[in-house]
Amino acid sequence: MPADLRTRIGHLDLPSPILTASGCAGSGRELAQFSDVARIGAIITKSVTLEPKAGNPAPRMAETPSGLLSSTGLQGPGLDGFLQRDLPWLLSRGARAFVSVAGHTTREYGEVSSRLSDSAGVTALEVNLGCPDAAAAGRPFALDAAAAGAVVAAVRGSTRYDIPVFAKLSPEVTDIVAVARACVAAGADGLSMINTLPGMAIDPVTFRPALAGLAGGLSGPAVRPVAVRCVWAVREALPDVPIIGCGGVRTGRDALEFLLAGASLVAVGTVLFHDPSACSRIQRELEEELTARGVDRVTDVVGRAHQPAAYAAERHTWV
Amino acid sequence: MPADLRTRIGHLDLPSPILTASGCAGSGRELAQFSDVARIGAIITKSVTLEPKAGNPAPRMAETPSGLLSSTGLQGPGLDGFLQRDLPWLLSRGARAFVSVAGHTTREYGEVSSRLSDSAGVTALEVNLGCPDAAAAGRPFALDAAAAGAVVAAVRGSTRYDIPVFAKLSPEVTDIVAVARACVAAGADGLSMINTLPGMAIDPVTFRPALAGLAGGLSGPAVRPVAVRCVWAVREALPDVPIIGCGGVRTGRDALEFLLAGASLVAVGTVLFHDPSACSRIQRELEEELTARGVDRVTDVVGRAHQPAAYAAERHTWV
Amino acid sequence: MAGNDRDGGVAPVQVRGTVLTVRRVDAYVAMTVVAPAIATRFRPGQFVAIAVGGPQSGMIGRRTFSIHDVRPDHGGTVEFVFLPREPGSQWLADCRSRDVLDVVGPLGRPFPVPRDAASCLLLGVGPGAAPLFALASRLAERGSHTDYLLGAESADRVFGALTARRTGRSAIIATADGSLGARGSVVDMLPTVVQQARTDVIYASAPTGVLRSVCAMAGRYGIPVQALVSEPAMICGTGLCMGCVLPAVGTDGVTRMVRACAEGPVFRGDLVRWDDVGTIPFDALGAPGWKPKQGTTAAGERTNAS
Amino acid sequence: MAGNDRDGGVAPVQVRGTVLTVRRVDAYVAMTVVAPAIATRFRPGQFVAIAVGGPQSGMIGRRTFSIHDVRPDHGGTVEFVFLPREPGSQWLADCRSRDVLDVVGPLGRPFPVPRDAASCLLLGVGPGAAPLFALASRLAERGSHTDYLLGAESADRVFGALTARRTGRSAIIATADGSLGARGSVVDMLPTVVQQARTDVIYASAPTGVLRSVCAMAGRYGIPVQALVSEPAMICGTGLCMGCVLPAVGTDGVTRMVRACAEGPVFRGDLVRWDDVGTIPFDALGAPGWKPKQGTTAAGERTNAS
Ligand SMILES: Cc1cc2nc3c(=O)[nH]c(=O)nc-3n(C[C@H](O)[C@H](O)[C@H](O)COP(=O)(O)OP(=O)(O)OC[C@H]3O[C@@H](n4cnc5c(N)ncnc54)[C@H](O)[C@@H]3O)c2cc1C
Ligand SMILES: Cc1cc2nc3c(=O)[nH]c(=O)nc-3n(C[C@H](O)[C@H](O)[C@H](O)COP(=O)(O)OP(=O)(O)OC[C@H]3O[C@@H](n4cnc5c(N)ncnc54)[C@H](O)[C@@H]3O)c2cc1C
Ligand SMILES: Cc1cc2nc3c(=O)[nH]c(=O)nc-3n(C[C@H](O)[C@H](O)[C@H](O)COP(=O)(O)O)c2cc1C
Ligand SMILES: Cc1cc2nc3c(=O)[nH]c(=O)nc-3n(C[C@H](O)[C@H](O)[C@H](O)COP(=O)(O)O)c2cc1C
Ligand code: FES
Ligand code: FES
Repeated sequence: MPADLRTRIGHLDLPSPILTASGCAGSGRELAQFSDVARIGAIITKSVTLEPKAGNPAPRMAETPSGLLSSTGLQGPGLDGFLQRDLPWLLSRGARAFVSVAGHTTREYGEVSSRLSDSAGVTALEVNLGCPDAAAAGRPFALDAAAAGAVVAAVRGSTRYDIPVFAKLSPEVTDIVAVARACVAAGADGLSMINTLPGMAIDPVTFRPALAGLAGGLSGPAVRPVAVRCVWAVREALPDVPIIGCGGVRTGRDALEFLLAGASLVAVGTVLFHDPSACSRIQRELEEELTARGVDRVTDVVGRAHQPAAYAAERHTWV
Repeated sequence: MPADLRTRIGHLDLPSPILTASGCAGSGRELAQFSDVARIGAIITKSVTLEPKAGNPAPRMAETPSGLLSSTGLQGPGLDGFLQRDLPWLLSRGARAFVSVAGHTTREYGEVSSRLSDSAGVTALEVNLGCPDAAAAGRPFALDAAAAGAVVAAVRGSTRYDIPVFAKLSPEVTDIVAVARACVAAGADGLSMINTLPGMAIDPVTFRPALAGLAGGLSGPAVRPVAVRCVWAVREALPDVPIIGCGGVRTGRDALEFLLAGASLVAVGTVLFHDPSACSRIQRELEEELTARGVDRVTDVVGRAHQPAAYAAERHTWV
Repeated sequence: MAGNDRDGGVAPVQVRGTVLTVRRVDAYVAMTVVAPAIATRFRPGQFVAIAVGGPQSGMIGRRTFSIHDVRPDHGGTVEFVFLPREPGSQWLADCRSRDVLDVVGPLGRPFPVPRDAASCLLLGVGPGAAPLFALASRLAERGSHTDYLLGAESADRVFGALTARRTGRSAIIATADGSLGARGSVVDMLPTVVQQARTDVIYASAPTGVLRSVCAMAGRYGIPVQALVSEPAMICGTGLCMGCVLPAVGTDGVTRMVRACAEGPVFRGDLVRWDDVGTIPFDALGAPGWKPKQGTTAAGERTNAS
Repeated sequence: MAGNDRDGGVAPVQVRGTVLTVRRVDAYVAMTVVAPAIATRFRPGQFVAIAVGGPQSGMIGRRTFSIHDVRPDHGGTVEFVFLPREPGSQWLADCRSRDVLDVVGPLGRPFPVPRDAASCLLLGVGPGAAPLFALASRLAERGSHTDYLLGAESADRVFGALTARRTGRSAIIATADGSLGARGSVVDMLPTVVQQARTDVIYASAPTGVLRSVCAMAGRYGIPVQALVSEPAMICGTGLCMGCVLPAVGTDGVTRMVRACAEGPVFRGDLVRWDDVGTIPFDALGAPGWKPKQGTTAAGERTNAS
């Protein structure tokens, strides 16, 4: 019998632990050409801001070894556009929407969350703490435990009690566990990690930074070990808080790695640009990996790497 | 005429800006089978500790996408072994030795530096600040500006004035510029960045962390954008401090990227495991890249990316 | 599944296509891949996005190439043409017959074809000429005349000169080094050509700088342009990454940042703000400091209504 | 350059070798590469380290394979044998004749060959058998007898059974599923075999667990073992990365963490601390809490002195 991928987080029931990462699945429509969005665990939407945003100028992207450097600047239709066009479309297709919330002030986060929470069909919120904090000279909220906690408190306070709130953390900090604790203390129901790592590339032809925005965010398989380490460390410190693991997931085996490290859900981002049907494929591969190891339910492996070795501790890979 | 790779840092004259990164060139002997060590800018040695160290148990390494996760635990012969065997060998081959210094206490760093500085043939010191600080529950010195500064002050104070001291920084911090400033204030003549990023991999067969040491350091081309960003940011803040750029350099073009971002010297690490003759090849490729762009001296491009576009700002890559 | 979600076309598919042939054509490589589902959906101007480097590839981005031709053999094949240059296209050039590629297509908005016969100028620079020949056939079916204006650095980079001369009403070639046709750029030749051919509409596929000049010039003559943009490089080609944006005016007069892969790659030349490519114009929807006006929607789907 | 830097051999070289043939041999792939500089330096037990995945490969580590055979044709070729399994070896298996590989070799300490004729047992499990046949030829030149004891999971994974039967004085096969030879492991068969063959020395190439058992058993019979280790995976193969360490006792009685690639891969079986593989023994030089004793040097070069 194939392994059961159904996952329950609090009172949410999802058909699979595989999600799309914020900002990497378009408005859902683009993805739907390649994967049935109703069968993916949930779609984490592009971060929604109050007003429409034109984003950053091009070039916005540079390919790096096994990774991608990007700086889109949260281009999007704004809250009204999202509510009028994107959310209804996702719901019409039977998809579950984890709506990512962004802002430049704690107030903006609260306002967006409150209006989202009044709309039918929002399954959960993810708080993108990677945005520049207007009150701290543009330093991202995620870099400071207190600032991150304040945003989470504002969102939690403006959101219907039955909509879980996940706080999305950045790996660019000396102590990610401290930020995680602050978010949980402020009311986060779960944590999501990681956002992109700050990075930069220089164009050897122009001798200038490759991106118009100078720096960008590094994502893709290159960052996976960093993400797994963050998930592991936070799970070790806060074993009861559900985690969305994210960063460079390319295969079912990569998803398994995050689950073992302590994530209950796994989001796929950059790899969708490489393989637009990655979500369905990864779901299938994960099911196969689990089934091959005699695991009945995906929930049985969550955090398993924190326990003693499950199988032959010694590997004989070549006989 | 081919571009001139000679580089002068303070009073040091090096035939090329290409170095080997600490811990990645064996004792020099292994590398010498594939590249002429006298023609490389300098060999940055494995970090030298006071006593011999057996290092960490195996498995010590896991391959990750375009990267490597490692945890060797500074295995090495200790200071006596280094002075008796490794340093004389490097000198006999005409190599320049940048000796990397490690310790668990500020005192140990000072002691190793002082004895190294008494030995003939040390060209420069690099202070590996990635070691766990015994006085701070094993938190690496590099994560704390004050702790890092204290180590640098101890090394600078124990070292002959004519031996430059480079402080090697970790990218695992919220604000690398603050740590850089503290090191320079404490007397560092230059900075070296980056050390590895903390990372982790889980073995999908044993369901346990892939490395015996659980976490490890991520290196290789995967981390290059992170390293370039660090070099850029520090150069922007401290334009007069010489920088050794390091992290995922694979080709002459990658080396050029670091130079443009503001590094005066470029160290090659993990890629040596993939291509043991990488240093000679990268030197050749760098010379070619510069020559093709009509650059006469490598020193002319250092930090160039901080200035307006040098060449056609618009790229037509496909005609 | 989402049959008609995309502007003016059927949905693309992702297939594993077997390489049929890899041929050298002057400086170019022409590659034919068996991909019936793409071939049957194809309309001229559309492109494919190909994964490069094999299963453990360090190259995350797809490489995009205009479809040069489709043929019915083997159920349907797709041909594209490229210059092997950097690692991605080099890897592709090293593929051999029977290798299997991961191909997504057909992608993007095709060239719109006029209902009635017209005098059409097909302008292509370098590999940009590749998508023009399938378009020419389509145009010919509707009784239109096609004139060609092809350019490149040098003779070996002029793609399709022979075909253009054989099938076009006229075919002018310009090379930067004068090794084939006139010495100079297609932009220099444009005024003469449109006059002699009494051009009604220009189809142009060239680097952005050339498109800008062509659109400016055509604007002065009042000739509409359909421009196929192929810069900046596309990471996904499928509209997911938001990397390939340029500023374009919608029919409502509002400027939006639109994706070259999804809203393009073919744009009405007068709607692209060529001089502002690489910037966010201050009056673009959602630009810093921008304030919403009555009746402005953030949706970009009308940008290309023609 | 550094002609004799490495213990007991000439320096390795890095070459671009053209693939001559890729053959299937039961479950294995046997690949022959033109590499005269490696072929002429080779001594049995040495290995090659190969870069996999092409120029933009995401795979940083080399893949290491024991050299199976060298031949004089084309100036010198090297053959190795492997199971295509995970991405690296799979990529290699997909290479074809005329592809070019980046190969470093010959690497590592070869099997020491006794001066005088002796009764030698060659024990190999799975692909571990590959390096034993070149050793057998060397031994035969010195007048030694060779007996084989080969094992694997199943018949198609027993490498070299035919050659062993043809060229060995005796050849015993054991498979886990009994599909060839006796059912069981080579360890089960060892006591009988060494008794019947009056074995003077054992050459063993197998997974670490098997080597541990073989060395324990041989120790009881007082038979020296030369053991070729091939775990853990080697990242560089050239001694640079310090990844492939295991604890071994030097002739001075001090335990050191030695590199399987540089100090091995062939070790005197009684000097490896098999039960402590995967740990840092508390008494290893430089282990946590370790204190220097008079006269102990950190150099590991005498570990393998035999
Ligand atoms: C819609 C469309 C159609 C195209 N059709 C064709 C075609 O028919 N034939 C053809 O030869 N080419 C075509 N191109 C261009 C082609 O996609 C790129 O040249 C190709 O990706 C280059 O791949 P590469 O592997 O050689 O270089 P890469 O390895 O991709 O890149 C090398 C460097 O060049 C940059 N780069 C790559 N492509 C571009 C670009 N287009 N603009 C600016 N920088 C770039 C990369 O970011 C990288 O830094 C088309 C592009 C688009 C968007
Ligand atoms: C000295 C030596 C000689 C060898 N000779 C042969 C030979 O002749 N024939 C042969 O088939 N194999 C041989 N091997 C083993 C061979 O190197 C590995 O099996 C090979 O690297 C596997 O590559 P892969 O691409 O299939 O798997 P990879 O893609 O390399 O790896 C998949 C996973 O397996 C792990 N892995 C790979 N190799 C090993 C290993 N040896 N031990 C534990 N984990 C590993 C990797 O870390 C990775 O996590 C030898 C190894 C050594 C050290
Ligand atoms: C192009 C792009 C756009 C992104 N946009 C957002 C966003 O709007 N909000 C957000 O929280 N994260 C955003 N991210 C971060 C991803 O959701 C994810 O955290 C990160 O990329 C790591 O995962 P990956 O390696 O699977 O992409 C974006 C990433 C990329 C590459
Ligand atoms: C196996 C290994 C051992 C290392 N040992 C040291 C060391 O002893 N001291 C040090 O400062 N850095 C050490 N480093 C870090 C490298 O010097 C370098 O900073 C880092 O790996 C990034 O560069 P790279 O991507 O080129 O390897 C080591 C790295 C690796 C992979
Ligand atoms: S290339 Fe990704 S959105 Fe256009
Ligand atoms: S494999 Fe790198 S030291 Fe042995």
